[in-house]
Amino acid sequence: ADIIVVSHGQASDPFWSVVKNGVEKAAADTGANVEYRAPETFDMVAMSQLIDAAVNQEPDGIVVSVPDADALGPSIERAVAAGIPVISMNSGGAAAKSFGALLHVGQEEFDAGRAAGEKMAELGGTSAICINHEVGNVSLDERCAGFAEGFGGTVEVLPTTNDPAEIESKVQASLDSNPDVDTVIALGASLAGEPAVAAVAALGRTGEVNVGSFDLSANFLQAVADGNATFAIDQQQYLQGYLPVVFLALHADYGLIPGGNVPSGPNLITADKAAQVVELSAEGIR
Amino acid sequence: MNSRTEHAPIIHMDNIEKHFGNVIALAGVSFDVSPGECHCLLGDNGAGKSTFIKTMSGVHKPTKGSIMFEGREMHFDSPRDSMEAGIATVYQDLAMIPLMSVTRNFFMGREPTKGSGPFKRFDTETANAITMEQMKKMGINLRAPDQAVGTLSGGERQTVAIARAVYFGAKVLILDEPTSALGVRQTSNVLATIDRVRKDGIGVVFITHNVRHAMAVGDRFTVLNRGKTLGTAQRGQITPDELQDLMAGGQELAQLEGSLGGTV
Amino acid sequence: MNSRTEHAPIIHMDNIEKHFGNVIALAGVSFDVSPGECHCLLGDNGAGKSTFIKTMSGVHKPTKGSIMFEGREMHFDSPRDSMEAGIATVYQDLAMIPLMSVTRNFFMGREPTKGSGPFKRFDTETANAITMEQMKKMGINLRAPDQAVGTLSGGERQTVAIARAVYFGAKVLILDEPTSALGVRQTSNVLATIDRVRKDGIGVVFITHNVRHAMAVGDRFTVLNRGKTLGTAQRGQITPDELQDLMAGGQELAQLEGSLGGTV
Amino acid sequence: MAADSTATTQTDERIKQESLFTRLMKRPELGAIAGVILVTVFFLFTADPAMFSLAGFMNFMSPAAQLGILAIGAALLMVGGEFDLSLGSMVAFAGLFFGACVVTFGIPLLFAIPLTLLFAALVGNLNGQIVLRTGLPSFIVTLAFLFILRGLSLVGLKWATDGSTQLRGVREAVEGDWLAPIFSGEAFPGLFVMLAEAGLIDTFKNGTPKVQGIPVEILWFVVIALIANYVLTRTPYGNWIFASGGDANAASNSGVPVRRVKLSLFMITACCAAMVAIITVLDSGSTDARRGFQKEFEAIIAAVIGGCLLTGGYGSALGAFFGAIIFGMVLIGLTYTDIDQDWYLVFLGGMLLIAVVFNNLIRKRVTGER
Amino acid sequence: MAADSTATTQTDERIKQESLFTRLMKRPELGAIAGVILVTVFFLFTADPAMFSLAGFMNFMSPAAQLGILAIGAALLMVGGEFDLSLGSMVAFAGLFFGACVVTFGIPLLFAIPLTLLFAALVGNLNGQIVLRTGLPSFIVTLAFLFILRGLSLVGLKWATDGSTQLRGVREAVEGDWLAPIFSGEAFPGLFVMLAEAGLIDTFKNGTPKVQGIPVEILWFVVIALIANYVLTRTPYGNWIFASGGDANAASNSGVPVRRVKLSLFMITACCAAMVAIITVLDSGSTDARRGFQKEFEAIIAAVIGGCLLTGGYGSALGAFFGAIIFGMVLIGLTYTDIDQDWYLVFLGGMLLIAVVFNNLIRKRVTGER
Ligand SMILES: Nc1ncnc2c1ncn2[C@@H]1O[C@H](COP(=O)(O)OP(=O)(O)OP(=O)(O)O)[C@@H](O)[C@H]1O
Ligand SMILES: Nc1ncnc2c1ncn2[C@@H]1O[C@H](COP(=O)(O)OP(=O)(O)OP(=O)(O)O)[C@@H](O)[C@H]1O
Ligand SMILES: [Mg+2]
Ligand SMILES: [Mg+2]
Repeated sequence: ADIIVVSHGQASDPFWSVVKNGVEKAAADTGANVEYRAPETFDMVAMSQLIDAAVNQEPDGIVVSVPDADALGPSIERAVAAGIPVISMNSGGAAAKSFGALLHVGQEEFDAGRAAGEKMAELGGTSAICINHEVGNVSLDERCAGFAEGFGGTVEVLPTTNDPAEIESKVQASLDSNPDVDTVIALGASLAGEPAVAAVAALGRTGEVNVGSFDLSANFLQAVADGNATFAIDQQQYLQGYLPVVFLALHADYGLIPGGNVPSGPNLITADKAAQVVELSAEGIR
Repeated sequence: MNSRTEHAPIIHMDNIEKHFGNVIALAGVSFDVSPGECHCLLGDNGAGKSTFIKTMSGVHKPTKGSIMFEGREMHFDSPRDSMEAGIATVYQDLAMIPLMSVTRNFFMGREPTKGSGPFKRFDTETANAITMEQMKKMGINLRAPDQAVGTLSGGERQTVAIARAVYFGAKVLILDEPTSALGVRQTSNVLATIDRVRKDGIGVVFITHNVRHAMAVGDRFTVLNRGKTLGTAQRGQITPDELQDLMAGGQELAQLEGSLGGTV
Repeated sequence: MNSRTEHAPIIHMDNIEKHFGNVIALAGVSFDVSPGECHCLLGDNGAGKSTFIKTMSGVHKPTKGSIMFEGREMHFDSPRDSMEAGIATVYQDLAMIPLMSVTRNFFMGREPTKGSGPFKRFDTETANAITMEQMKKMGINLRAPDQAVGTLSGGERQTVAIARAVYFGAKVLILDEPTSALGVRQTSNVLATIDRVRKDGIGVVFITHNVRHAMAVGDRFTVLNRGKTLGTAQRGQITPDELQDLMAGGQELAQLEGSLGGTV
Repeated sequence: MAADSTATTQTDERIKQESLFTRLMKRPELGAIAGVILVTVFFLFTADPAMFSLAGFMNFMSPAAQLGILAIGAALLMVGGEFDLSLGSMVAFAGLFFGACVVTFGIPLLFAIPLTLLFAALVGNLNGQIVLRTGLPSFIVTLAFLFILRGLSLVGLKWATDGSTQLRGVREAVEGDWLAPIFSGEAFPGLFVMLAEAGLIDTFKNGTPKVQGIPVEILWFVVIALIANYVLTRTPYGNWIFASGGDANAASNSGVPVRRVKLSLFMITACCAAMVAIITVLDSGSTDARRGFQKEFEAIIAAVIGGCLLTGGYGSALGAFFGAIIFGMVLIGLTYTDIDQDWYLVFLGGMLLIAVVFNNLIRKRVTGER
Repeated sequence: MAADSTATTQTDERIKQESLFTRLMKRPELGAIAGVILVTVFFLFTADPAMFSLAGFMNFMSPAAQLGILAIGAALLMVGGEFDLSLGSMVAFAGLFFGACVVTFGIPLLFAIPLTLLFAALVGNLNGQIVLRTGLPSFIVTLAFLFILRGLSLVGLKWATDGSTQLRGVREAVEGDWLAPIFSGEAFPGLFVMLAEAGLIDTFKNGTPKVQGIPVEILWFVVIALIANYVLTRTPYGNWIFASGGDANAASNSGVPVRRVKLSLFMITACCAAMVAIITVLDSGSTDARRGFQKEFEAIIAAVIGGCLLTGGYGSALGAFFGAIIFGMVLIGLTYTDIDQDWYLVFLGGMLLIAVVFNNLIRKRVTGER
């Protein structure tokens, strides 16, 4: 079977590299011929063109993430019209369904954000900063928005670039100039989470300030295990890559398909579980 | 030749000063040209001749002093202004774009067009033909009008600049060392051209280091030295040797000349 | 003056051709210079003089033909090669960097240093002093050695290029229209300088459009026309008027000259 | 540049005969064609044949067209000796302005489109004014606007949507507007249905044609390229652009109104960005703060592939046209091949390098030597 | 450029007296100082006072230093008339190479660091060779390498880590290596403890000083800036760099070995990138595929703020030094202010623009007119 996966995350993004690893494992397990495609920046116009390109190759199934239903809708409808089975993953499940997708594997970014916010509020947080390392990337914006809703207290978005040194300095600056802040949430573990932990440590406020992060990285998990960070939110994105491919392969071979959506997260990893996950994360599986 | 008292000067520059940062390039120079007159501007290297004619043609703004054009005071904000007033200039650096073709350089800023409305377009054929013809008049046989100016020889390039100024020259023609890179034949042509346009009533400002060229066509001679006027003389009031001495800043040239045999 | 049979030529160019794409700039030119000789290269605009001396100094690679330097065949890959062999050149476009200071341009590529090891550094004081002195020798009193070359007058700039070549000149000195922008005094200085270096046994190639300058210092005269040699003459075998006719490509100049009074 | 070739009547012994091929290859845009051919041949051998089906062609042409409209603006400006790094941010900002006009204020397209273009021209004018008045390099000034416009898009989006960074609902808002089909979707759908019925073009299993028409951006792209080429090579204004970029001083000394030329170029470039914004916003039905991200960069790349010099004064609009096609083909074409996405950037870079080296080699081989 | 000022012995009536201030302001780097002062004053009024505490100073200087090391390399190359857009990707690639040396192969720093620099120099050399041999603009060649090196970093990381995009464990691998403190962490910790005990600098409640030392990158930054400045203004090689960038043809005709100069500059620039890679990898203990993203861009910005011309032949290393500080201060400083973070990019752009306009204005006011 030929299956094409089109996502909105670059292959070099730590989160999406795990998705891609799941895709590759599924390809190996099922023997399907699978291609993974993504635009090089968060670019909905380019992504819709990649879906069109996939449809033109008439594969036996297409897996898409749907961060912008308006922009990607026509392309998905075109795939469905062409008789190609589509499974959505990661984001935009409801919208994808309305365009004719079979099912959704994943977790809404907003919901994950809300879960994180609730957890932080539960830990006593009242004032938070949300480190956004790619402002304007809608899925990151939603994480922040969800976090704000779940958290309840004041949430300040801290826009940064992709540079860890800069993120560390900015977190430090932000904590320095606003002593009320007691919570830091990072939208990516290795890019933003690790520097945030370092910044808090540099200010000597480890333990006073709760640091949490979306997604996993080995170093961040180590920090969680060591008690320097509070939790990491895992959406088990390996499944978001693995399952849809397996489903579509089975569909192509035997016409099988599950009857409903598969929620892959959210899943809070705290100190007790972190140590077990470190090694898996270092191998790009979690 | 015309006698200069016949006409009021077409352009009159009064006590012009020009400073660049802390460098004083012109320290008060007055100068005028009448229609039909060829006024030579002479002087040593670095005397300020080019700076002076650049203030005349709107490239530099004078630090002090006034410019009267046809009796009215003028403030040229750009070379385009002076051009529209009727001044055509050949700059010492020629003001050409090396990557552009000869024709495009020739008509730069004043392109002939054909067609009308949105279809008004650069009339390439006419432009090419005029360029080839004008260059031939100056004694240069171009291979093709679309050769890039950057690949022309030094003299060919200078000829393009002169031909352009002469072709568009209206009331005043300023030539900054126009013959410096020219061959014998081309030089003769340029001097003859100066003579011809002067007879048509155009005022010519001619800068040169060659006394013989100056004497051949000049009606008046003004000599600059270190940013100041050294003096002005009418044709016939001065011998070539006196003029040469003045141009060199009045220094003693006898010794050098002796060893090399006469006027250089 | 030296008679040319005394020495074997220091550089001998044989049947040089140079094509640029479809343009034939040189169609087979032969030429040589002996030590202590000033060989003038003359010719109309676009005849190929600059192109020829550029192949001599390694800027262009000849399409055909051979270059013998001190009896050995040479293939100059870059101007640096020819410079190291002992050829110093003043290019018609002067090869100066407008944004850099006079001193830095003067010593570009051959900077004097002081100190040693990692502390070997550009000796600014010496360099400035030498520059001011050499410029003064040529008749230019610079305001300051750190003025940017781009703000110098045309003649000042040309003088820097000449002073540089003379200062570093080793065995052959090539001058492409060195006096074109110079004042009377500076021209005399340059001609005197040519005379002096020639007496020191250096071979000089001198390009000019001015017959009087050529006659003043030349030992031999080669005239180019449209990429070919028109002929070579020894000093004394040719009159200025004959030479002038040759330079103009043998065309009839009588009429023009008549109206302007003699040799231009 | 290459527009003025006349037959000189007399022949000159100083000129060698030159073949038609040589003469053609001297034009900068034709070097870029060599690149297009090379890239095409490469993909013919490595990519899924679907790439060169009609649908595949439209598929790689439509990003090429969107990039190309920007690239042509960038090329004109580069020929004129300036840069506009705010091009990509301008796409987002104009997109926001247009989206807000249509969705928030419900202005019909007939007014919303000219308003957006006018607005973009104003911003371009501001850019140009600052560059010309301060004498700062346009690189640094437009860079500041890269940040400012991107930031304002974000602020504006949040304001227009009450806190989201994505403005949606454009498609619904323009439903039924007679101007919409000119700026979005596919042109000539009837024709393609007919062709499909006649069996001349591929259909999906259910009988609808795979290609429903020519995406309008491709038509706009071609039209804009032709106009830009005409202006650049055939009009006095084009001559002024070359002159201003070649040597602003010399041009101004020769009477070219350099300031006016440069100002107008900044405005034209901004309008090109607005044009792309309008087309993509209508097509996708939404706009977000990341639209046009790094497009300024890609536009300059396409212009340089097409033979524009970064130093100004040389280049061609047709070159930028083909440069954008090369870039678009490589970008989308790689997804038709079997290469692993991890290697994608390596191939992208490698293909670009090979394409430019090749077209440069051809041009050099043909036009001469040191 | 500004190095050779001698006192001409005789005075010249054609020269006006010039104040010391005017003479200083003519130097390109001092214009940039005006920018630094302006930005400082701005933040003194708007930012939290913590910004100008010792800790705050170190905090904004350390990203400025990392950027600055790149900016100095970029500035040298720009003065020499070329660009290197692969700078940012080179940081990631060299980081991967260094990380793999240390972690995967367990090579001690004494060899790993020179190996990494050598490797970077080789890549820089390749860049330069392609630019010089093909005669293509360096913009397009190094752009291809921007993609290629970024892609190779990803592929290499996955290979080195069996599928992850982050290589970790560097800190453990270099534990106890005597060279590590020279390339990571803080310098002079003893001094700062003493200062803290003397009550001269702030401490945490537990008595440890808030600032434990000067981050080594700041020291490297200063040292590299001083060396680069010395080379550029005081050595023959520096003169060749200006000449090659000012007019490669004229320089070559005057006997400057232009090719060798440019090649060496490409290698130096790549080594600056490798230096940043080594420092950041040791500091963070890990490397990933996104390191150095868009740093080439920021480095060029800093160089241009510092007075480098994009066309080459003019600029200064000290200018780039101050340019990087301006950029770093603005970047981090905005976090210390109360402005709404949505407006962050708008302010970043605005501050940049004001800083360069201001330093340009001062320079113009001082040095003359049309
Ligand atoms: N932009 C500038 N900045 C500083 N000094 C300048 C500038 N332009 C000209 N100068 C100085 O002003 C003086 C006059 O220069 P100008 O070019 O007018 O001389 P000139 O009489 O034309 O000489 P030449 O015969 O050599 O062409 C020169 O000494 C020159 O160094
Ligand atoms: N790079 C080039 N490409 C095409 N043609 C060229 C190139 N360089 C020179 N030519 C042509 O070759 C011919 C010879 O030029 P060259 O510069 O050698 O003339 P010259 O004898 O030095 O003339 P002048 O006395 O005017 O300086 C000219 O007609 C010129 O147009
Ligand atoms: Mg002059
Ligand atoms: Mg010549």
